[in-house]
Amino acid sequence: MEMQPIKFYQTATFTVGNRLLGEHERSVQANMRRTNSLNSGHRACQGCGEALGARYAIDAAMRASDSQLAAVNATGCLEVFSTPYPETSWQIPWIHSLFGNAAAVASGVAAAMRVKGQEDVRVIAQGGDGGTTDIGFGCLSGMFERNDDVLYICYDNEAYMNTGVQRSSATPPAARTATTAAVGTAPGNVFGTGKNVPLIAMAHCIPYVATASVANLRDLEFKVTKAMPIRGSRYIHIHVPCPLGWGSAPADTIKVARLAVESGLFPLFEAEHGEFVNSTKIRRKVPVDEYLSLQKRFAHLFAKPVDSTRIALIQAIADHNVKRFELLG
Amino acid sequence: MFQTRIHGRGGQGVVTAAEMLSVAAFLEGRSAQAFPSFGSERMGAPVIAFCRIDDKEIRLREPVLDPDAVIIQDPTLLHQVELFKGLPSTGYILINSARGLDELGLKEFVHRFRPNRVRAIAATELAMKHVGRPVPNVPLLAGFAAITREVKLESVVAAIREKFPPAIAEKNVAAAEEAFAVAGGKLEASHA
Amino acid sequence: MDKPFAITLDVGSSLANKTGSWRTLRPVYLDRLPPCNHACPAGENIQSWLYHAESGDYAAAWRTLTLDNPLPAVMGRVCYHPCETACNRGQLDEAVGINSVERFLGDQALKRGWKFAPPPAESGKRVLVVGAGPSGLSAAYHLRRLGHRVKIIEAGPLAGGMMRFGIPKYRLPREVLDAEIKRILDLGVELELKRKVTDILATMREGSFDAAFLAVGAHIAKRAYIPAGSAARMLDAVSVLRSMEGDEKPLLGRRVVVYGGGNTALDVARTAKRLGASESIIVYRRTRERMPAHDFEVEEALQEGVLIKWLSTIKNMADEGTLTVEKMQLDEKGFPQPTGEFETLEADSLVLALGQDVDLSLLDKVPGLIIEDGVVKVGPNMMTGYPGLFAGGDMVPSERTVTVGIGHGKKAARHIDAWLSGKTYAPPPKHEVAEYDKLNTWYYADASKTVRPTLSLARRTSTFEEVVKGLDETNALFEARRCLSCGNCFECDNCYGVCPDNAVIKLGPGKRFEFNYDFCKGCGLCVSECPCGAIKMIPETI
Amino acid sequence: MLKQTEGSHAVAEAIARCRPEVICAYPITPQTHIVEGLGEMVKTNELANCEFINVESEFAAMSVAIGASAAGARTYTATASQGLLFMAEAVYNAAGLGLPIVMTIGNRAIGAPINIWNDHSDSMSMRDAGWIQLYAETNQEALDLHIQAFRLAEELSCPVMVCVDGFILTHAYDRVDVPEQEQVDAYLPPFVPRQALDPAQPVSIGAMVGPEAFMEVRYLAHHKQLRALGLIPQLSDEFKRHFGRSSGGLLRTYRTEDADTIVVALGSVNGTIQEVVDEMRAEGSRIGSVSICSFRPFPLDAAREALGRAKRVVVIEKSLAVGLGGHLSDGVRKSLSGIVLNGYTVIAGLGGRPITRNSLHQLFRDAEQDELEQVTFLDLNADLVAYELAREAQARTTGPTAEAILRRVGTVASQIA
Repeated sequence: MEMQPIKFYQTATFTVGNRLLGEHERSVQANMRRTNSLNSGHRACQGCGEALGARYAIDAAMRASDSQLAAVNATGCLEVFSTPYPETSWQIPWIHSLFGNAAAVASGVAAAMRVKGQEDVRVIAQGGDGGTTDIGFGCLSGMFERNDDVLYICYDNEAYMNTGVQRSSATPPAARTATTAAVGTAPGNVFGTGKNVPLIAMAHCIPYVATASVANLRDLEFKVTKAMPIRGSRYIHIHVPCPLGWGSAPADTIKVARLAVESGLFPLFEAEHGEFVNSTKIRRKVPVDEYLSLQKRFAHLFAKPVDSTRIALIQAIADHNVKRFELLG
Repeated sequence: MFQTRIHGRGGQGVVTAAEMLSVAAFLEGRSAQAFPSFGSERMGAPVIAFCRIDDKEIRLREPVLDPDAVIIQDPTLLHQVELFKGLPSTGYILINSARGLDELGLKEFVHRFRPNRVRAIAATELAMKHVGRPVPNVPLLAGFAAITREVKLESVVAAIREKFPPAIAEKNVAAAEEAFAVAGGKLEASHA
Repeated sequence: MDKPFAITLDVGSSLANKTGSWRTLRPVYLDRLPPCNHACPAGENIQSWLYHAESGDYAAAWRTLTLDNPLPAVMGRVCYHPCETACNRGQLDEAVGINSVERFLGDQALKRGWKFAPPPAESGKRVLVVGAGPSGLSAAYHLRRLGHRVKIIEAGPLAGGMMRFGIPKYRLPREVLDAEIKRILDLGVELELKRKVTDILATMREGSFDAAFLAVGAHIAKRAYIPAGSAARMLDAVSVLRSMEGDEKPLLGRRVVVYGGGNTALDVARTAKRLGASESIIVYRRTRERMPAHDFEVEEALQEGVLIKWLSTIKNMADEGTLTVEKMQLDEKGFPQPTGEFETLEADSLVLALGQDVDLSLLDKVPGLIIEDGVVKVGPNMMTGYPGLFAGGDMVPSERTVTVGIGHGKKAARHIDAWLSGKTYAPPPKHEVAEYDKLNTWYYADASKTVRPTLSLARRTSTFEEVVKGLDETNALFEARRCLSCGNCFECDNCYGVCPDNAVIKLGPGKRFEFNYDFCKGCGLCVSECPCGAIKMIPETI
Repeated sequence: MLKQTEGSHAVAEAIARCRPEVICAYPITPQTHIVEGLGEMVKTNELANCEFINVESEFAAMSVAIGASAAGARTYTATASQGLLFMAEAVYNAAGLGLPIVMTIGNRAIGAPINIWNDHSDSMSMRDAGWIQLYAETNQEALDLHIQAFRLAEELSCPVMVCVDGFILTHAYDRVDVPEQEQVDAYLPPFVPRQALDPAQPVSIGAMVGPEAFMEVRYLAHHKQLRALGLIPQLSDEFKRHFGRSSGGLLRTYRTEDADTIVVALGSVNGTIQEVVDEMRAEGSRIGSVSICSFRPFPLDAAREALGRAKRVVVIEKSLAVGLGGHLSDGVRKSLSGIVLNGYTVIAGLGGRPITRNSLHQLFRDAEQDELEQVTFLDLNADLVAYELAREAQARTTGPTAEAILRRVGTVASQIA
């Protein structure tokens, strides 16, 4: 399956829809009859990236599976804001069990579907970065190792937002959270060795691994659509800004996500059976400052005197990504 | 109720012996209960297994404390574990050894038991000869049948055939039959 | 399904939770004025005709275009397109080639023989138009479409005014001009040629016209006193260019000097080249930066071998054709001051291109008019001091271009129409302009401007063939699609897609969108991500 | 069909006859033989149409079970000891979601010190998780209870734990009657889930519930167990009609009519107790015993009925409620509220310490003389404890007591009694 770039529609090449395109070429989100899997009335904050990412992904999955879908949700913002008794925002069969077991519960659902001869029903597990890269990691790895027939989607907002912005293993260097140094010579998260879960997923040699961003809908939908029919374990890691936790303007959610991609800090790539296959190229490369300076969690880097040393370190990370994932040209 | 205690080391088929004994008894329509004293079997560690045989349902769940028979699959245990604890003077003793009881230094000790109820059998050698592995449990079981008459040889043979795949089973049957004879078992008697 | 209490819920039930109450700001859709439309002297709704062109519906695009301007094929050639100067895309890569798409549409119309729709009803009113130049033709066209009987009286032998007698063939082929004029006349506009109106009020009485629009062109060349020998050959630009339309081509000789810095000067110099002059020199008293002529024309002229002497004035011309030229220098205010340095220049002829005046004699008997600097004062409704007498184009204070003329014609027509029925025409209020910072240009692919092919130099200096060629269908479409649709929704579905609360309702093709304020939390994502700036946030009134 | 076989294998065969659709397996002694047996049967297709999943932890085992059950599959798993504690969060969750999962507990002690032998500390730690807990007295009952457990779980939409004493039952070769498939099919209808993840009928399962409804949700969970009090005996009777033997039920009395002294216990120790009761009856004692099968829900009324007329009640506990005494005693005492009699709690058999006839015999004699403490530790090595307490008193060494004691015992655990 190849990503078909839309040619010759300058006015709207990168927009959600395009009146000049045929129905089949348009994004799911442009469709008047899209599922709205996560429908209105949920209690997500204004400009919530996760609410947006979840609808993007699940709507695409619904189209790809012809609405034969069941979803498992880890504890976290997404679960809390979508299903407070007595209301739920989900339009699909959905279950929440625990914080750390979404992958395993999904394995169980998939097994049940298989044994009941309902293999046409596709199973998705979803969780935040905490539920995926930290507490749910054991179950995730187990699911990968068994290559269970599940698409796991991680909505990465880079900290524990539901509990009030604490550090997770996905929190980037220098970012301030409630559990990282607030003051001192180097406030914010440490420049650790990092934990790149997409790469760890690749190490399991599962059929498909991809990263995506709410800033690039067509890319995101393409990857979900590509992943859905594949049998076995699949993993998609979606970057979803959190205005609350990042201290960015609600209206800037997509802009911030876009700058993460365009700066090289959040590379968009695909891997099959453990092998890197391609990356989504950066359209207009920007320095990391443009991304960082929009977020209060990095404000300390720009306070007088500007912490150019650590900004340079972050730029180096971006540049490394650009090389490693061939993000240019 | 007839209670047997089997002493040996992990890997010598101690637990299997108790189980086969219970199966043999079961095949004769009796109630039998076999169980190990110990779960995490490791090669070489001292292991004890028990078997109770009775004509009515066995409810008792305690380990065998006052055995009617003691089977010792590994004579090196003699000075480590209290092998004969609770064994009355009417009890049976079966020891796996090519050497005589005297050589084992049990001359004095076994005087208090009835001579025809104490035996040393070269079970390991018999196992090597017929099965090719140093697993003394089957020959000892046959020896047990011979001296105690608690179970018939053919029941032991049937239990062997239930427990092992045919090829190995037949080798064990051969070992059992020779051990039975060595132990002075009277086939016709057991057939009677 | 027998669901356990509370822990299992029916889907979609959160619709009961009206999150709209969280809102302090609300998004609203709006149309902003695209800079191109804002800058167009003819008041064209450029963005909206490009919208049709984008989808390949050229007929609709042409119809929208001609609601404002009846001469797209002409305009597509001679307009100096201020729209492209204003185009936001210029700040992204290059301005959209509006002018070339307009020309493409004009040519399509001619090729396919598209006609204007006849007026829905006749008003029974008669309006006189004096002058068949761009302004007059435009007024006549609009008045006719509004249902009035229109008669144009033109002094010249052919309709077109300056478009014919001022602009050389190589910029505007005559068959294009003729065809577009004919299409206007086909609407039922009456045209009388070779008649000079001397007394406008008398002419109106005779023809019992209810109103008149005066659009006499500036055909009288300005003279400057240059001492010259009796044999010296000195001509004016207007007559040179006019004579190009007749059979008698002007005799300019091998060495031609043109005096002046306007577009007319360039037209003459380039015409001289085509007539075979080996030297064609423009003498201008200021610098290139200060030259009133459009730079692209200067560029084309230089390419064709026209020479320009900057900072120079002509002092006199001797019989044998020797010109004395004084070097000038600019003072701090930018005015040229004599230096006292002189040089001479050999010329077979000197053509003066120092600007033109309008012949206002037809107004002599009209009371209540104010005339200053050779032009008539008009009100914001284009009416002169004399009721029912309207004027536009070169006759009124304003820049003198074809586009401005066409704009005047349209504007006057609307006011005349209102005046005729005793009303006053109030133009619709102008929307705020869609500045570049209102756009989110990330969504537009990079696509640089399509350059129109130009004629080879050799042919340009030897023939009067059109220098700049048009676009073909594919690249015209490409060019149209470079439009950013500034300030006007083009239904890209971004707002519909990026709303985390599904609070945008898509109404279907052509119907745009509306907000569902029951659920809109007012985050403003739709505003940030709208590529064309067609949404804004306004405070919620609590 | 009668067989002489291992308890674990008997249970595995019973499970197989129940046609489970998803089985989650993670090894931990002494439960391991059960899932090994099932894995074998799935491999040989003796157990068809079943997904056997080797998970990476007990937490995952219960989580996979939750997913499978929520998707409408009949689901089984087994664990013990540390494994049960590791899956604790998911154990509560399964009950909260009302998923009819059946799980075998091969009862085993909990560390530290790590100990693989039998007691009830593991299942007791989950007694309030919202699961039904049934304790098996024999291997035959262990086998039978699993068949009843699926019926019970699926009729109530409530998970059921069948507790089987580790080694004592799981590893014991006994005679058991393994029912035929047709018999089980006749007793246990196919699983019709109360709720399921189904695209044709989408619902959201596992909503967040606040103070406005949480109490009610919890009350309903309690109410469900009260209903089980009626259903358990009913299913036991029905079982008897189908299989010709009685198993399960809330509790069973043994020679309690006219008994002054009644011993109460859970699980396999009841067999030994009954032996002792017979001995003492023969010696003229008026003693009887009660074997509690259903610990959750706890049969307050049945217990009161069985014990109410005795002079004294001795509760044998295979788990220690540290700082209090025993868990079983709590229920027994509550059932006797208002009745004046002597109640004794006896902690016995922790970590596999054999509970012998002799010790019980002596214990019950002391009880008859009312010479027991409120809480007694059976066969506690008093010297050892005294020594260790003294040692601690003079040398405040930190670190685990276990090592210190083992040094003093100085012998391998295989040594008996």
